[in-house]
Order: sequence, then structure tokens, then C-alpha cells
Amino acid sequence: MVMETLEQIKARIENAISGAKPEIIPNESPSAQRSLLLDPAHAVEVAKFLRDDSQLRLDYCSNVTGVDWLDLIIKEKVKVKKVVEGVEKEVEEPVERKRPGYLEAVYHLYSMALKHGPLIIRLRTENRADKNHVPSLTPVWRGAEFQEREIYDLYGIIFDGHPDLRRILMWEGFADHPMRKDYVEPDDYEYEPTPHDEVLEKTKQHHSPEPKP
Amino acid sequence: MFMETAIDTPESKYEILPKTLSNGEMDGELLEVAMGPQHPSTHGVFRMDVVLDGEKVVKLKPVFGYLHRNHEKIAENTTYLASMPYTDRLDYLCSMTNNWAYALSVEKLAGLQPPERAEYIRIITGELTRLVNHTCLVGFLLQDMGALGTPLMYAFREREMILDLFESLSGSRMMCNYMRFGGCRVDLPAGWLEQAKRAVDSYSGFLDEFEKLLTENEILVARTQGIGVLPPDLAVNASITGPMLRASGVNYDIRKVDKYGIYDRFEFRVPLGDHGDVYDRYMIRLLEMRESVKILNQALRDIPAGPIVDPKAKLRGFRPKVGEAYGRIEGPKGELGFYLISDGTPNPYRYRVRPPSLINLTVLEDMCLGQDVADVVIILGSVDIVLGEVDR
Amino acid sequence: MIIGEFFRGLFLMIWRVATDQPEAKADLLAVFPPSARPVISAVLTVSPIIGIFATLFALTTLLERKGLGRIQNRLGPNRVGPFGILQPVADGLKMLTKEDIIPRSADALVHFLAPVVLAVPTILAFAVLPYGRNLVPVDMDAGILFFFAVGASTELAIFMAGWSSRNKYSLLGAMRAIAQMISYEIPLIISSVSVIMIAGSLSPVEIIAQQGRYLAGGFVPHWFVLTPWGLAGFIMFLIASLAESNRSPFDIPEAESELIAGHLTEYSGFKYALFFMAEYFGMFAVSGLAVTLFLGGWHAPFEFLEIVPSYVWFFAKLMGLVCLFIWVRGTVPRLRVDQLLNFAWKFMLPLSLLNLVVAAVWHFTAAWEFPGAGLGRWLLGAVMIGVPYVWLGRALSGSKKITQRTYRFAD
Amino acid sequence: MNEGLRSELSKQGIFTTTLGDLYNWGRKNSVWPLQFGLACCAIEMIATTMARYDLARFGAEVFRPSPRQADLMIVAGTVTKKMAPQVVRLYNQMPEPKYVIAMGACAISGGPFKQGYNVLKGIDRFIPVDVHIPGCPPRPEALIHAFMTLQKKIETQQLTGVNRPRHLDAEAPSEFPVPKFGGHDLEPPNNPAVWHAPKLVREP
Repeated sequence: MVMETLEQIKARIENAISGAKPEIIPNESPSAQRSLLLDPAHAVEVAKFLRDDSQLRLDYCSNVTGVDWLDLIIKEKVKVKKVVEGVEKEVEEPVERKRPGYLEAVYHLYSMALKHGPLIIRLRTENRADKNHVPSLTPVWRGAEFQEREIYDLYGIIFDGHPDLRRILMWEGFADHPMRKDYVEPDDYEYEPTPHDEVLEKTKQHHSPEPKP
Repeated sequence: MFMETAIDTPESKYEILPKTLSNGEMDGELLEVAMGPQHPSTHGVFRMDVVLDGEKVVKLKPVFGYLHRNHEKIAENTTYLASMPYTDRLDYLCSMTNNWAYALSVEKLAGLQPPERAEYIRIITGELTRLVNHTCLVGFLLQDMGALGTPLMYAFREREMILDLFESLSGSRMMCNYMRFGGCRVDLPAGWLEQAKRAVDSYSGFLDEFEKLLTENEILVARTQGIGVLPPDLAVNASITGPMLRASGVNYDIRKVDKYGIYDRFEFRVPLGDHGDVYDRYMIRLLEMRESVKILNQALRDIPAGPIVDPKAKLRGFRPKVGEAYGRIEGPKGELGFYLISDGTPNPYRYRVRPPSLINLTVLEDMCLGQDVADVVIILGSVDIVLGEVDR
Repeated sequence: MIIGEFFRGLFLMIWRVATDQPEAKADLLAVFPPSARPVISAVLTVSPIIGIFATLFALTTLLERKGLGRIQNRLGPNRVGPFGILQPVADGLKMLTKEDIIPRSADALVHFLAPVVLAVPTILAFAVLPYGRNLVPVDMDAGILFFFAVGASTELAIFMAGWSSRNKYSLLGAMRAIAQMISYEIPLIISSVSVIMIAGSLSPVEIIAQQGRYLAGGFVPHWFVLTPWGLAGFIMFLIASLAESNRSPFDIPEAESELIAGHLTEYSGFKYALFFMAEYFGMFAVSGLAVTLFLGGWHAPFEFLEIVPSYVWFFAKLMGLVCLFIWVRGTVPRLRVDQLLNFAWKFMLPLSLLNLVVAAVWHFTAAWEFPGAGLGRWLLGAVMIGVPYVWLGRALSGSKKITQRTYRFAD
Repeated sequence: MNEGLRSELSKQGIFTTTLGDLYNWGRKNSVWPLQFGLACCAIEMIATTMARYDLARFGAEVFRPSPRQADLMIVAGTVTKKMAPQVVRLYNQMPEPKYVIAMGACAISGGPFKQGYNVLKGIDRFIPVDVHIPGCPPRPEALIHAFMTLQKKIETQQLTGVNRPRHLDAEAPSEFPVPKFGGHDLEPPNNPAVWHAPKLVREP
């Protein structure tokens, strides 16, 4: 069975839930799996709607994953009006815009009843440091329980409303979130038989080169 | 009491919990036992913190991570192709289907289409993998039930025959690393199809023998029927997939739903159980093996000649366009999916495995509550987990 | 001179034992002063028993490993000595030299005593079994009673082991062992009571003597197993003895996949070996009793075979039962605790009580003298035990809703 | 007794042995492994005990689930940092004499997963290893070979003198410190008494 298009779903969500502002995230790759960005405030409501709506019936939350987007410096050229040599001109100027990083939770939804899918929804935190809360969808789909715990463990997204948010893969007392892109591993590369550049740098800190006779 | 002090294992939480009656008075004690990470029945390094009232389970918390070997992190720091051997080591009983799922996802991401012969080879190897996995699972389940190895020995005898096939095809018994984006690595060696045909032909006979040994065994029936019941609505809500879902009576097989590869060309049925207990899970796997044999017979009959790799696919400098893709297959254990985000570089920006084993464990506590310790072991056995995939 | 007498006595003893003659020790004992004779006599009796059964234990472990290997279509140990025959010796040597660990928090004294308390009664139980014609260590009038009395103390030892280890798995194992062994003691004893009733004696020697006749021209032995109550009793006795010796499918106290090794979890080295040995000794003892009670003891199956020394028959029957135990172990999965207890109390106990009635009927119909009376008695007994067996089996399995299932297929 | 006399006697049909040889023979032929698998290699370890390869021929099919009764720990698979303390603890719980086979690339050095943040780069950082088997995973034949290597090693051990095995040396430790979980890594990350970083020799 073929699912409605993303635009139709978006319109129906906006109709059904006032204030919800889903946003379509494009995907240029051949897979063409576009996704729907939900605002955290209405995410649980929207999720319930997606699960219970008779045409969608997305009762099966297949995959939940986190993504870490670092701060990004976007370089673009902006046309500005400037007075050059007394004449006002329109000049292109390079501007560096900083897009603050954020963490993202991605849910892949399917329908077991109607056998369609996937619908991909995304939740974003405000930033990567302190405002890293999103609502948990575990009350809607229990299948998200361990996967959200895993995202909490590895990415540090805090899921509000999760029944049992503890570390799942690393031990209690582990301080870092190792899947983040800026995670630095404990330095225990005592030696490395295959010389990668990065590893060579690390090994240099440990070993002084052999003294030449 | 004599159990108050802990044994010299600081990590395990050996403690006595008060057990209260309905009027609030203390009555006896509950026993907290950490089963695992080294326990003969946990299929690897998995721990269940079990609270027992006598022999009845009143609480069970699974503890993961003892085999968390950072597959995803490593994959994000290396090229797309270099992750292929790592996928072998996810679910180390079925490397072929892991390869397939990953190749399928990358093909979605990069828009590749494997040629017909490659699709046939994938189906053959994938279904052989399913046979291996289900046979071993039944063996391990019986081992957990205390059958002292005999069914497991028979299962592994058959497994060796299929591993011989994999070895002559890919050079490795377990870690095949065989599939490539847009096809397969090498073509079938001479005589392989005949050898495979012989193995598949003898398999129904083996299944008959196996069933004669086990299926109507009164002890097996008494131990498994009505144990670990999983209702279908909970199964769907908890994202259970694979034979475990179908044992609960939900008709959802990705081979039928997505028709990935060329599964729509084959005639096979999806067995469904009505009770969702351990016995159903056991039987569904046996019936699935028979269906796999059917698929294999058709595939081995129809396999065409031709190239095995999409000419568009390139091994060096493989950089998919910016974007993301989620591809999934019906692995022997359930839905095995790979979620990839490409940022245009040779390495994936995000690489995620959707592990069926981990997610199928979501309902472990629900199934085990109120059962005996002895049942916990076989319920876990019937879920079919491989820790490499649970913890990745 | 005395040395010559000694060797003559020794030789005569061996010769008499080998040829089933009575008073085997007499000449040898005459060498010693009268005050020393009781002690020497005891040593002469005990040392062969321990020696033979220790050897048998070693061979049985090998037989079990080889036998399981054949069941699982592999070879089993074959590298140590010819056909791996020295494997048990190597295992024994290693066990003896292995470090002995007492866990820090264990109760050291009880932990030490448990294997001893287990080993002693299992060896004591060998005292009353007749191994051959004129070959019974202690000819006790209440031998069967003695056997069950010493056999019952093994439960204590297992509980001591589980309790003192201070390990939760051990404790669970010990609890299971107590429940299981006490439950199965009852059908074990009641199924042998029918034999005692018919034989009218508690003496093993007397019971064997009553099975010493042959019918049909010496080709049908008069063993109790060939009567309806005897057959039922024998089967129940075997099942109960499997449970008593903690063998699969009743190996619940040390269920490997559930409780690591149950009460043995914290035992290492020689103490573990003692447990292991005692388990096998228990199996030998209970099989020996089954042979005595039901299989005609040391009597040959056919009259003309009585020329073969009697102890050969005894040990042949014993090893036959042991092989049966190994076969069972290689084939069936394990029961659960509650199923095991249900089986003991709801099935075995009523049937074994009923078996007493059947034995009584058998006893009182002995006077029947019409043509075909023997067959009639047999059929009557068989019906009396067979019908309740089927009915009880149906009733019990029906309550558990165990059904034949069919499966749906979706296309 | 010297070798010459012994071989002379054995030609005459008299076999002589020393207590030490007998001890080594017993140890060598009855190596019971701990039923303990970590990852992929565990499946090959199981396959080794199965019908085709049959480790039982060496008297080693007695896989004991409890470390108290085991002689040999086959570290079969990736040791993660979360699992490493338990592995060391299991080793400590085994009675002497005890042996360790590190099976597979991961157990030796971290193998393909070496770059992982949660992967211990070789179990020999915490406990002494008798035999290493390379491979990912090693074939069952390789495990059998390692097993025979271990037997050979036991057979040739001198029970006295400086080269005596660890369990006969009162000075040598039988237990090794169990690492603790830290905020970022295991503490300590290796046991300096057992392991030290190999010297880096590289062409400039």
C-alpha cells in the first residue's frame, strides 16, 4: 500500500494539531527519503496522531537514532549596498555565518497494519551543550525504549518522559558521550603497527625516537 | 542472615530486598541474582539482574554493553567499503545477511542496482544464512533446556556443510565479507551450485530428523508451551520483528512487504503462530527453514548467467551524494536496517545499525515476570540474540 | 612359614571368590591371631569393594564421555592411552593436584565436611548389596532398610554444600535438591515395598533367592521384573533413581544452563572430585539395588548360563542400567522444578501406591488353579496398573492444556 | 636418571617416570576449559567442540560453567573495557594451575576493533596469556593447534628452578588486580606488572 505524500501528511498534522509546525527536510540523494522535522513542544501529540490516524496507522517505530551536527560555519556571499568611492554600489561580500550545532533524534516509522512506510521524523535539541532535551516518544512506541537510552548514552540527548533513562552501553559513571563528533578517546595507543598519520602523532607523544648510534 | 555480605564482586548488586505483604509487614526476603555477564545460558556477555521470590521472577532488568565495541564510531571514521567486514561481526552467525543489509542501504544511498545474477546469489546466500541461524538457534535453545548438547551437535553438523559452501565462495567460514555495493565480490566457483543443491536437498531430511527428535518430545512441549507469552499488540508496539513477531501472529515479513531484492519472484509462505509462546517461536523457526529450503530450490533452479556487479559501482573514491538512506532486510533475527547519512566525503557522516536482537529484548521483562528461573533461560534462548549485534 | 600360609590363604580366597564358593576368607583369616580377625576380615571385605567401584567409576566416566560422543556422532576422548582409556587417570591426577579454594565468605567447616558427608553414606550403601552367590559384605536381615536409611543422608550433604558456599546459585541448587530428593525418595521406597511384600523379607539375599527359579524349562527366569507389578515398579524405581542420583533429565540441582553448577558452583579440586565420585557411586548403588530387587540379582537370565560366575551377571546388569542412564542423558532435555515435583507427587506416588495393591492381588491369586491361571493373573495385574496409568496421564496433561498445534500460513 | 638410561630401560620394556613427569602428564591431558565466550570467536570455539572437530578427543570437552572447576580460560573474542574487570575476576576465581588462551585478534590486541573507545587492546594487559591464536576468527583447527601447543608447553615445564611454572612459584601472584571503572577509561588502563608497551622501532 502506498502512503500519502509527505506534503499531505504535513497538512493533516497541521490541521489536526494546532500549533504544530512540521517542516519537511529535503533529501537530494537517490534514496529520496525525505523527513519531517517536528517541534519538541508538540512532538508527542504528533506522534500519537501518526500512530492512531486511520490512514497512517504508523504503529511500528523501527529505528531510532541520534545524529550529532557540529557547529557549522557557512560561507556565503551576500550582496550589500556600500558606498564605494562616493557612489552607492551593490557589492558581493563574503560573510561567515555560524550555524549553531545541535543534536538530532531520528525516528523511522512504518505501519505493520497497513504495511507502508517509512515516515521519518526528526527532533532537534537547541544546542549541543546545555539545552539538550527533547520529549521521549517511548510512551507512544515502546520499541524506542532501548534506542533512546542508547542515544542518551552515546550522544547525551535527554529524553523527557522516558521511563528509565540510564546509560545502556557504557558503564555508570562514564563521563563522556562517545559518539559525539568531538569526543576525544582516552589515549592508550601504545603502539600501532600500521602508521596512520593521526596515530603516528599520538605515538610520538609516548615514544621518543630510537637514539641513533 | 548468611547472605548479607557481598561476595567479592563489587560490580554485581547482591543484596537482600525486603518483601512486603499487602498489609505492609515484612515477609521473607527477595533474592537478587545477577545472571551474567558470564553465565552459560546468556549466549555471550549479557547480564540479567533478576529479583527472585523463591524461584519466581518478580523483576528482571537486562544490562547491556559488555560487547559494545563501537562499530558505529569506527564506521564513521572509515570509508563506506571498509565497514563491510565489520558488518560481518555484528551478528556473527549470519554475516551474509548483514552484508546484504548494508549493501542494500548503500545502494539506496548511491542509486546502484545489482545485476540479476548478483540478486540471485544474494538470495541463495541469505537463505542459507537463515538456515544456519535458525538451526543453531534451535540447538542453543535445547542446550538451554538441558539437552546436553545432542541437538546442538546435530545443528552444528549441518551448519558445517553450509559453512563449507560459504568458505568456497568467499574464503572465510564465518566472516564472509562477500557482498559489494551493486553486486557481489566474486562469482560462484565452478561446481558451487551443484554442491549447494546437494546441501539443500539433504536439508529437508535433516529437518525431518531434527523434528522427530524434538518437536513432539513431551518434556520440550511441557517446558515451552504457555511460557513467555507475548501478545501481538505489545509485540507491535515494542517494535519486535522477525520470527518472534510472527510467532505472536502478526503477519509482517519484510521479504513480502518491501519485496527487496527479487523476493517477489519466489513462491513461499510466511508461517504464523497463534500463542506467541516459546513453543511457537521454536516452531515458527522450523517452519521458516522449510520455506527457506523452498526458496533455495527455486533460486538454484533459476539462477541466470551474467555479470555480478553493477558497472556503475566503483570501489575507489566512492563518495555518495549528500543525503541519507535507510535500508532494511528481513534478517534471520528480524528487521536488520542500516541508516546512513552522507556528507559527500568518502566516510559516512552517520552510520547506524538497527539491531533486531537489541530491540527484541525490549519485552524480555514482560515475558519473564511470574515465570521460573528455568523459564527465563529458555525465554531468552527463544528471543534469539547475538551479543555482537545487541551491543554492537 | 606364616608367609606361605598367608599366600595360600590369599590364593584360596581369590579362587573361592572367583568360583562362587562360600567362606572365601576362612583360610586366610586362620593365619591371623583371633583378636585381629574381625578387623582383617573387614579390611578384606571393604578394600575390594572400594577398589572395584573406584575403577568402575573411572571407567564409567570414560564410558559416559565416549557414549555421549557416539550419540552426538563424534569420537570422544581417544588421545590418552589406547582408546583414551587412561583419560580418567589423567583427570584424577589433575583433580588431586588442583588448588582447593574455599571462598572467603564461605562457612569453611561445613564447606569442607559436605563432600565427606556425601561420600561416606554412598559407600556404606554398598555394604548390603549381594554381588554374587556367597558374595555379600554384610548379610543384614534389614538390608533394604539400611540401604534407604544411609541413602537418605546424601540430601543433607548436598544441602550443606549449597548452604555453606554462600553463593546464590549454590543455595538455589541446594533448595532444589532438597525438594527433589525428598519427593523422589517416596516413590523409590514405595515401589520397592511391593517387592518386599511379595518376598516377605527385607534381606537382599532372601529377595534374590526368591528370584532364583526358572520357568519354561530354564528359559524364563523368575525375576520380579517379569510380573506386572514388578515391571511397573521397576520402571518407577528407575525414574525415581534417576532423580535420586541427579541425572538428566532430573539434573535440576546442578542445572548447568540455569544455576551454573548448582551446589557445586564453589567447589574445586579434590572436593569437587569427591562430589563427582559420590554422584556416580550413588548411581551404582541405586542401580545395584534395582538389579537386586527386580532383575534377579546375580542370577543368570537362563538356567544353563548359571555356570558363568554369578558376579559377572551382577555387574553386567549393573552396567546395563548405567548405560541406560547415559543414553537417557544424551537424549532428553531437563524438566522444570515444579513439573518434576508434580510428576513425583501427582503421578508417581499414586501409581506406586496402586502398585502395592496390584502386588497384593498377585499374592492372593497365587492359589488360582484353573487352566491359564498364570496368564489370567498377569493380565489382571497389567490392567490394574495400566488403566490408571493411562487415565492419570491423560488427566494430568489435560489440565496443563498441552496441545497439538497447527500453524497458519500467510502468502 | 639421565635420558640415555631411561631410553635404554624403555627398550627393555621398563618405563620409568618421575613424579614431575606424571604430574605434567595429568595436567596436560585433562585441561577443562571454562565455558566462557565473549564474541564471534566463541562460535568457533563451540564449533571446535562439535562433531566435526571434536575437542573431546583431547579430553577437553568438559566445559565447566563455574570457574572453580576449570583449568583453562579461552578468551574467545573482543574484551571490552566494560567486560575486562569481569574477565580478570573470573581468572582470579580459577584454581591453580590455570592457563589462558587468547583466541583471535581481538583478544590479542583489540583486532579490528582496536580503534574503539570501549575496546581493551588485548587481554594480556591484565592477565598473563599462555598461547595466542591469531585470526579473525581463528578456524577450529587453529584452536586445536593452540590447545596442543598448550599441552606441549605443560609437558615440557620444569617443576623446579627459575623456569618453573607460575603456580609453583610462591612469589608469583595467583590473582591479579581487577581494574576499576573510571570516568573516561579503566583505572589503571593496564597492569604494569604483566604488560608494558612494546618498544617503537620505526625507520625515520
